Amino acid sequence: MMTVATVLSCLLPLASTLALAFSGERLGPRASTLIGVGSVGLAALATAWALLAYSGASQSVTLWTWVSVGDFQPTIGLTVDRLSLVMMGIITGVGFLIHLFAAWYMAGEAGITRFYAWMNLFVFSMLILVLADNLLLLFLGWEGVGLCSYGLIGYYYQDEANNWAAFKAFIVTRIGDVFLALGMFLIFVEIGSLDIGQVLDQAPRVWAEGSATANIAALLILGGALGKSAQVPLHTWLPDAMAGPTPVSALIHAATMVTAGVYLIARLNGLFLLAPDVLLLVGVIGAVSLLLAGFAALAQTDIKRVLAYSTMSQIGYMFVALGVGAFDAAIFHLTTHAFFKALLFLSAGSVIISCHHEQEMGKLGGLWRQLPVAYAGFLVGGAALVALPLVSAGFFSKDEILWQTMAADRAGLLIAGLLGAVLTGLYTVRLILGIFHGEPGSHHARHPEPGKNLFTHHLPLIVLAVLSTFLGAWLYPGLGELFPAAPGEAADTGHTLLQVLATGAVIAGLALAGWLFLMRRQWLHSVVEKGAGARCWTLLNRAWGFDALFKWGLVRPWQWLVHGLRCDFINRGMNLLALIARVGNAGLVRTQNGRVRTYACVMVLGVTVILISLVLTRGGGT
Amino acid sequence: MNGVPMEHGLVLAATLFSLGLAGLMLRRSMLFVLMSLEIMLNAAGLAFIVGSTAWNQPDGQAMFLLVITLAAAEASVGLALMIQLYQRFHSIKLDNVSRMRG
Amino acid sequence: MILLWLILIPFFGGLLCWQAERWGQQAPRWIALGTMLLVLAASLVLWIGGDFSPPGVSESPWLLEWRVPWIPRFGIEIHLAMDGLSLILVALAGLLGALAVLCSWNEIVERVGFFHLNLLFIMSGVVGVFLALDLFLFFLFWEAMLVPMYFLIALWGHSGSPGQTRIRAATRFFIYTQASGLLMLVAILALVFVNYSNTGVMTFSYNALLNANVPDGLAFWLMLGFFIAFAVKLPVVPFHGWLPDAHAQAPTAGSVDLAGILLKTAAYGILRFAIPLFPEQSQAFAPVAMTLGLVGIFYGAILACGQQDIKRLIAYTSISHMGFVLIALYAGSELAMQGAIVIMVAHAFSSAGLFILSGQLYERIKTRDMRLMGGLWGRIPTLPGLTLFFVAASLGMPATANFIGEFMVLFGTFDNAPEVVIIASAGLVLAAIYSLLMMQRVHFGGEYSQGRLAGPDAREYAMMLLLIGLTLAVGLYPQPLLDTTASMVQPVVALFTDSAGLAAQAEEVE
Amino acid sequence: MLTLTDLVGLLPLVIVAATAILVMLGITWQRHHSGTAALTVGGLALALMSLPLAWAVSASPPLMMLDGIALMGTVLTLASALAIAAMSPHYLTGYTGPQEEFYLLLLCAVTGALGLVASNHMAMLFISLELLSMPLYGMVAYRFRTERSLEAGIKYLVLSAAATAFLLFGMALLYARTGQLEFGALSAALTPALTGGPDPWMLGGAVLIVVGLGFKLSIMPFHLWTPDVYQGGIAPATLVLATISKLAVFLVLLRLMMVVPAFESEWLRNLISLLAFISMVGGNLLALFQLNLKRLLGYSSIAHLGYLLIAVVVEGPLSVETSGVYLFTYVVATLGAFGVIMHVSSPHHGEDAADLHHYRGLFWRSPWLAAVMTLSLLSLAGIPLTAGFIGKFYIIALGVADSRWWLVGGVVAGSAVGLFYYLRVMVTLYLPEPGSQPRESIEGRHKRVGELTLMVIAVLILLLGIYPVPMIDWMAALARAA
Amino acid sequence: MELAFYLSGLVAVLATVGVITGTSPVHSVVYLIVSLIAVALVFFALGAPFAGVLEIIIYAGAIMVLFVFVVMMLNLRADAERTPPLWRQPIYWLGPSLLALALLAALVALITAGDIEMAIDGELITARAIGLTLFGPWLMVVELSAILLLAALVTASHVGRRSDPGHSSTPRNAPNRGDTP
Repeated sequence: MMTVATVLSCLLPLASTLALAFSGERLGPRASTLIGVGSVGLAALATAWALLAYSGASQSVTLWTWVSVGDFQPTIGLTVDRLSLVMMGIITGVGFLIHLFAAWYMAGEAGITRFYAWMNLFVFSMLILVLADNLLLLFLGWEGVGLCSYGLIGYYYQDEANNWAAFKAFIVTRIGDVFLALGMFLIFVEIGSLDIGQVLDQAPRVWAEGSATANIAALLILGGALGKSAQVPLHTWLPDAMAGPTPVSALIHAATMVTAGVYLIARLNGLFLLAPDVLLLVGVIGAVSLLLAGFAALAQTDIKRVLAYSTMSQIGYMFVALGVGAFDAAIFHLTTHAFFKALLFLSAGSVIISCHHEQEMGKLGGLWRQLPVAYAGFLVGGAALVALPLVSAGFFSKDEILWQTMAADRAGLLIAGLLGAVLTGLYTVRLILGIFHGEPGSHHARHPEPGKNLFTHHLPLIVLAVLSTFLGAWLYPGLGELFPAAPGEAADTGHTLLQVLATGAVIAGLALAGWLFLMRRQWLHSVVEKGAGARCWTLLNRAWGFDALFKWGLVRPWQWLVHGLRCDFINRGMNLLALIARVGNAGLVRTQNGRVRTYACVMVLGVTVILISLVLTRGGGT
Repeated sequence: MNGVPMEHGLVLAATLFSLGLAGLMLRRSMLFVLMSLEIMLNAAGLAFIVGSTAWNQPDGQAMFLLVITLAAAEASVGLALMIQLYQRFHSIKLDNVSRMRG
Repeated sequence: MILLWLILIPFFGGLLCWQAERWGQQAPRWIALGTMLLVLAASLVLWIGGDFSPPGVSESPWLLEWRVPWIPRFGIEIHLAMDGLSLILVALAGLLGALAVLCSWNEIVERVGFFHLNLLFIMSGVVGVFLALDLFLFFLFWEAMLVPMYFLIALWGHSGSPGQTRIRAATRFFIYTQASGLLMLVAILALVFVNYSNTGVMTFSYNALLNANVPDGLAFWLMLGFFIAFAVKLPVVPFHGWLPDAHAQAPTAGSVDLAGILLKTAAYGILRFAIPLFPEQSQAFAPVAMTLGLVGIFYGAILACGQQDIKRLIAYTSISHMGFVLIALYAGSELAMQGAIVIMVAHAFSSAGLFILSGQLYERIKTRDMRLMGGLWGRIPTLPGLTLFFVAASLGMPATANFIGEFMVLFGTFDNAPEVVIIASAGLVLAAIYSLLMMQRVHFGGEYSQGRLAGPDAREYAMMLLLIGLTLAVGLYPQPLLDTTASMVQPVVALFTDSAGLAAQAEEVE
Repeated sequence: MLTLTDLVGLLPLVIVAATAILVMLGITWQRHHSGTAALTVGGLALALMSLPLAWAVSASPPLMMLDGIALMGTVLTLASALAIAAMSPHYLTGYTGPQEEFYLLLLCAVTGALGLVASNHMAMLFISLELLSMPLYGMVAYRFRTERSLEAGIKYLVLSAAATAFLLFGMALLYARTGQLEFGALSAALTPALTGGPDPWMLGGAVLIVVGLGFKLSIMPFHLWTPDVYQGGIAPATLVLATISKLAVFLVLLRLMMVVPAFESEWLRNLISLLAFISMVGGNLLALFQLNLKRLLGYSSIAHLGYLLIAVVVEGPLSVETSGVYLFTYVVATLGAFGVIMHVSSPHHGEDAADLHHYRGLFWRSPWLAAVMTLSLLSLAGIPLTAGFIGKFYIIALGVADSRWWLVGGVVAGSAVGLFYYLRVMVTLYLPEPGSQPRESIEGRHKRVGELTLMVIAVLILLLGIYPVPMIDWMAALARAA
Repeated sequence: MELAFYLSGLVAVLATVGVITGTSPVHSVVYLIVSLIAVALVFFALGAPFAGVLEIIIYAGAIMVLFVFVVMMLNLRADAERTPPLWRQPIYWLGPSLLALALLAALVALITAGDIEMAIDGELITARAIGLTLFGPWLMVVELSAILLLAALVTASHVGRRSDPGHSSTPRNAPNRGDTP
């Protein structure tokens, strides 16, 4: 039963994708929307069915053997366990809400069919990613979501910048994917299987804990996770990816795809436990990312970019959790984050559409009256984001992370987490104030056209808002038994202290924000305007200049290389032979000057040379 | 040893041959070129005679006869061509016929 | 006998096409299409009916075999034989031949009969190459297929370019292959004579020469002779100069055949001849070959990024893809070698798709210069989406055949040569870069000019759907393909690895 | 002394010579073009038919050797002459001067060639060679009112005479050294100290003979006359030059290398290897950008003779077989190529149609002519399924069997370069746009005979490429008889 | 004997030098005749009188008369050949001369280095012996040389034609470049 439901929930989006893709443009926008949203809705229902049918044990279904050559026998097979069910729930559930919202958001856009085709293909790929029972199939989903992300970021293809953003997203994540692929090669060669269950089974037998190979394998897989999950240093694509339609940002670049890295590491936890150093590195990278993105979010003016950096930052928290071995906590935060970040993005989308595609904070403002639903969404989502104690979903998950960090004795990570909480408060408040309070910055902001459709506009926001409160946290089933014991599972000392600390950090952040953005607004402006402050602002706005680093370190050299080689110098080298022939021809043709005397001379010359060489070599006699 | 060493005869022939060759290469008048060819053929004939007399054998002299035959034939054809050359260009310079090249 | 007919059908079909021009423009097209489909059908029937399980000790490794003496003076025979690999490639030739006919349906309007004569003669030659087991016969077909290809490029090359260029491209193609082919002939002859002096039997038979006992020093040179001939056709980087020109100037059908089948003859040659005839030398040569493969992957990719002409871009990507094939062939593992076969098939589909699409694009906007494109997504229905599919295939998106091929190669090679795989994997990123660059330049961005263009008609759409279907089918379930070729690949790998073992033993003894 | 048996053995030669006399008498009696041509063809055919008879008696006339090589040369010569004689009438129809002399000269040249291939004595060699060359002066300069024809005639005469002088001097040196003129006796038998091969003196003589013959074969560096004479001479004369003259001289060189002790020296072989190498590379290089088809074929003949010299360099029966096969294929291809040139040029009174642009789009005007030309060019280029490939195969096989890697490399490089111009010509035939105005053609029997001959040649090229066994077997048998 | 040989040889060489350096055709022809006669004397000295006689009759006589005849017929001037500027520049004659010298040197080196010690004692070879050779085993050669002469005759008569018999010399449709106007 459950497997049927699972397969069904995979096939529904795929079928709709195929239907949409091959319909050409015969389907009108209405039919496309219906198919696109409906199929994901049905998939969500199927997922629900699967959840209901779930018996507690993981189940596998092997559709067919993909390739079978010697030991190499990856299958097309799905495995359903609690983790994949949680992920499926997020993908189809949140996905459906976002699809629904998109029906409002995208109304009137050209190429709706294409939009839903991509979106549903994405849902399908993401489902495959979380359900795959072997790494190769996982890789299929992994690459598939990347491609869909590419297609959707570049959805507004007329604008060159969007295309380049999509391009960048694809290439940067592809770099990560190569590491993942190499990791797969290594695992296959060492363990002899790609089946995730077998790999986790065999790995401790093949590798000693902390052995070099295990470290390398974990490191390579981490590389893949970094790319997809936009962690330092492969994070630069995410802010640019906001070029896509907002539902895309909500679904792909906030709720699901970017958390695939977290899922991957959680899924392969056994492997990472064999490589403690790498696991620590995961945490460190998470901490660095969360701080770096937190700071960067402070200095963004585009609301979607703020949210993008906040996503990076939140995923940083998840990585920190992974890094201390608290896989459950990471997935918990992944879940709640999916809810509240989707809510935030959708609310932002509501604002953006209402204000005629205006997404510059400076040009918005004072909208809280006109856009109450969006405002509410932002408030609830923001609360969850800053982890407002007790009422928000974010509080529970983030608290879990910080607690595990503390329990694992990673003081550095803990401090980073707390500092991050302060930063979160800061930029969240700045965001909400910037959009909904103060003076409207433009004509569009003064006369918004708020979304009124109850079903497609309000409903998703409301549902997500509900899920972003503590209710959402309750919904999380807990995956503790699936993972090795987290460090904080047994002990409980200091948890309360930590909660106080965390709450303090949140409140400090909010207070600081209130003080800064409400009281000292003018001062802030003047600081940022010029001098060191301006430079700081620029640095943060450009997210610490990673883009420039990539540009001068990789892109430009590549372009020089391409430009330098454009003439195909090796081919030119081979053309040298042709040149020699040409020269030879020219030289020889010159002797062919039509004069009898010359001909005679050449002939005699030939004879003479031959005879003289005869005299010289044979001594003219014996 | 009495008599002329064979080498001397051959050297004489070679000298005449080279002179003919030099004429062939130097001169641009067809008449002179034809005469140079006669000299060369004659030199070859001389060499045959030298060989023939040295070995005391008639074959070389018979060869000489053939050479003379050829020389006559060649001279007649060559001169005929030269006449055509003259009729066309009113000159017997061989450089006239160097249109084909390359 | 059916093997002979596989060669003769396109041959006579070609002659018929030539004469059929009198009956109208359409007649040669239908005849050519029918002929190709006949070849395809015949090979499919053989495939379905064939037994591809590994043969027993005493059984013949061939599915079908046909031999008659030809030139007894040198022990030359007309010896045709088919095993799984040849079957696959013959079927591929039939398929792409049919596609080539279809894709030039509207493109070629002048001298239709003669065009199809050449097209079918190419097929005849290619099928001959895949079936010939006598080395002389193999060489004969190897060279014979050049002439019609030459005409195809030189006479129906793109009229957009000045006449001289396409002739130069065709000539260059011909000279490269012919010169290298002669090296192969020299190597073949040397092999035959060595065998003759050892056994006193003059023969060009593949089976006999497999056991020729060639002195080591000489064997290396002979192996090189074979390798260079195949390297030129594959193409391997220093010898690739003919490919971009030939592709860029050829008519669509020519490009399809060139990329789809002609390049495969080289890989086939390495697999069938170069490695089995000289396993030890090939083993010794493997690092060099792999390095060349790596160079090809990167060089092709880098140059592909620098092209303005869409067909040149695709041509350079072929170089890059064939780099993987080369690595795989010398990796010495069954997985990699099977992967190479899958890449060959996959590349046939994807590059054929891209070439056909760029041909269709050319029919619509009359240019192949990507600077004059841009924003076509909005101007042509469906076509860009199809392009995107093939672009995805070309960059090795999972679920496409290309992915399976490349990853099998990488998986298979990693054990023996991890460093090669690590470097080659970077090629995956480069593949993404050049593939998407093409997409960006052609279909995305601002519209270069205005006006809506016609979408694909039923014929074009059907071709694309067929290719997409095949790419996905092989990508998702390549097993039938792999099972067919397994019995051919395994002995080759065994030879290759055995010789490695022998060499290692010899070193130990020393 | 000549016996009756000897005369039977020499029947082909006798018949051809007799035909020549008949033709001469015919001319003095009454000029009649078609009649003369028919007589010539008939005589040549008769000579060809008399071959089995001649071969059967196993005669050995003095100064001659009727062995496999001679038979090979006789057949090839007569067959080429037959083809030329069959194709010439159509060409000569357009000539305004006396036409009949051409046949007379042709027959004389054939007589010379027949003598040459059978010669076993320096006197025979010399006189036959001159008998072959002398009519050629006249044939090349046949249309002497055309500047180029005259120029070609003069150049050929002057340079050929110089080469003859070299040849003679070489013979004289050998004669002076040994006192013999018979091939087999040309050794330093009288001086036992010199048993280790020929001494420099003899080598010098041998070199001069090779030079004299090399000139006729247009081996580099004695090749310079070739393109000019090929271009200027009337097409049938060029054809004689390219086929009969080349093959007869080559075969005699082959015999010299095989049977004359004075030539048995590694030094000489190395020298010829070197000449072969520079010929095959240089000839092809020279032809690279040539736009005149006859010149181009002239250059290409330099290269082909370079290839062929490998057969001279290598010893053994395979080399004779190779020579036979290669000569056969080369001659057939050359006949085809020049045949088309003759056919296209035929009704014209001035220059031959040799510029490449004359042939532009030939395929779309007269597909069969273009097909013959294509086949001939492919054959010359040595592409499989044509006769030329079999020849090239043999040459490479020979080089490989003897481990002459440098020469094999030269063949490969030369072929690669050669392709460039063959292909260029070939594709020109198919280009759509017509070049210069197509020439009007004179209909008639002559034309049909010419076309028929061309068809036979084309079929032969293909047939020999696809099923060369009869030719190979025959040549192998001849090689055993050599 | 020897003296005659060397003397006449010297004369022959000098006369030949005269031929190739002469400027007047007639003078050169005469020089050539002198040279040929000197060679004939050499023949006599070597003991080949038959050859010597033939040399004088056929070579110096018949062939050279032909030359003289043509020279006269064409009325070739002495200055026709003279092109003083060229003669003064050594590059025009130095190369060929050196080449000829080098060839001579090579030939001489080959000939003199031979260890064959043969002298010509001047014993007569009779015309009879030669005739026996020619009409014995060499019969075929003689026949062929007859045909050779025939070919030469036909060639010369064809090429030596002065005007076109009967036909117009320039066909209408031919490009004029190649033909006699």
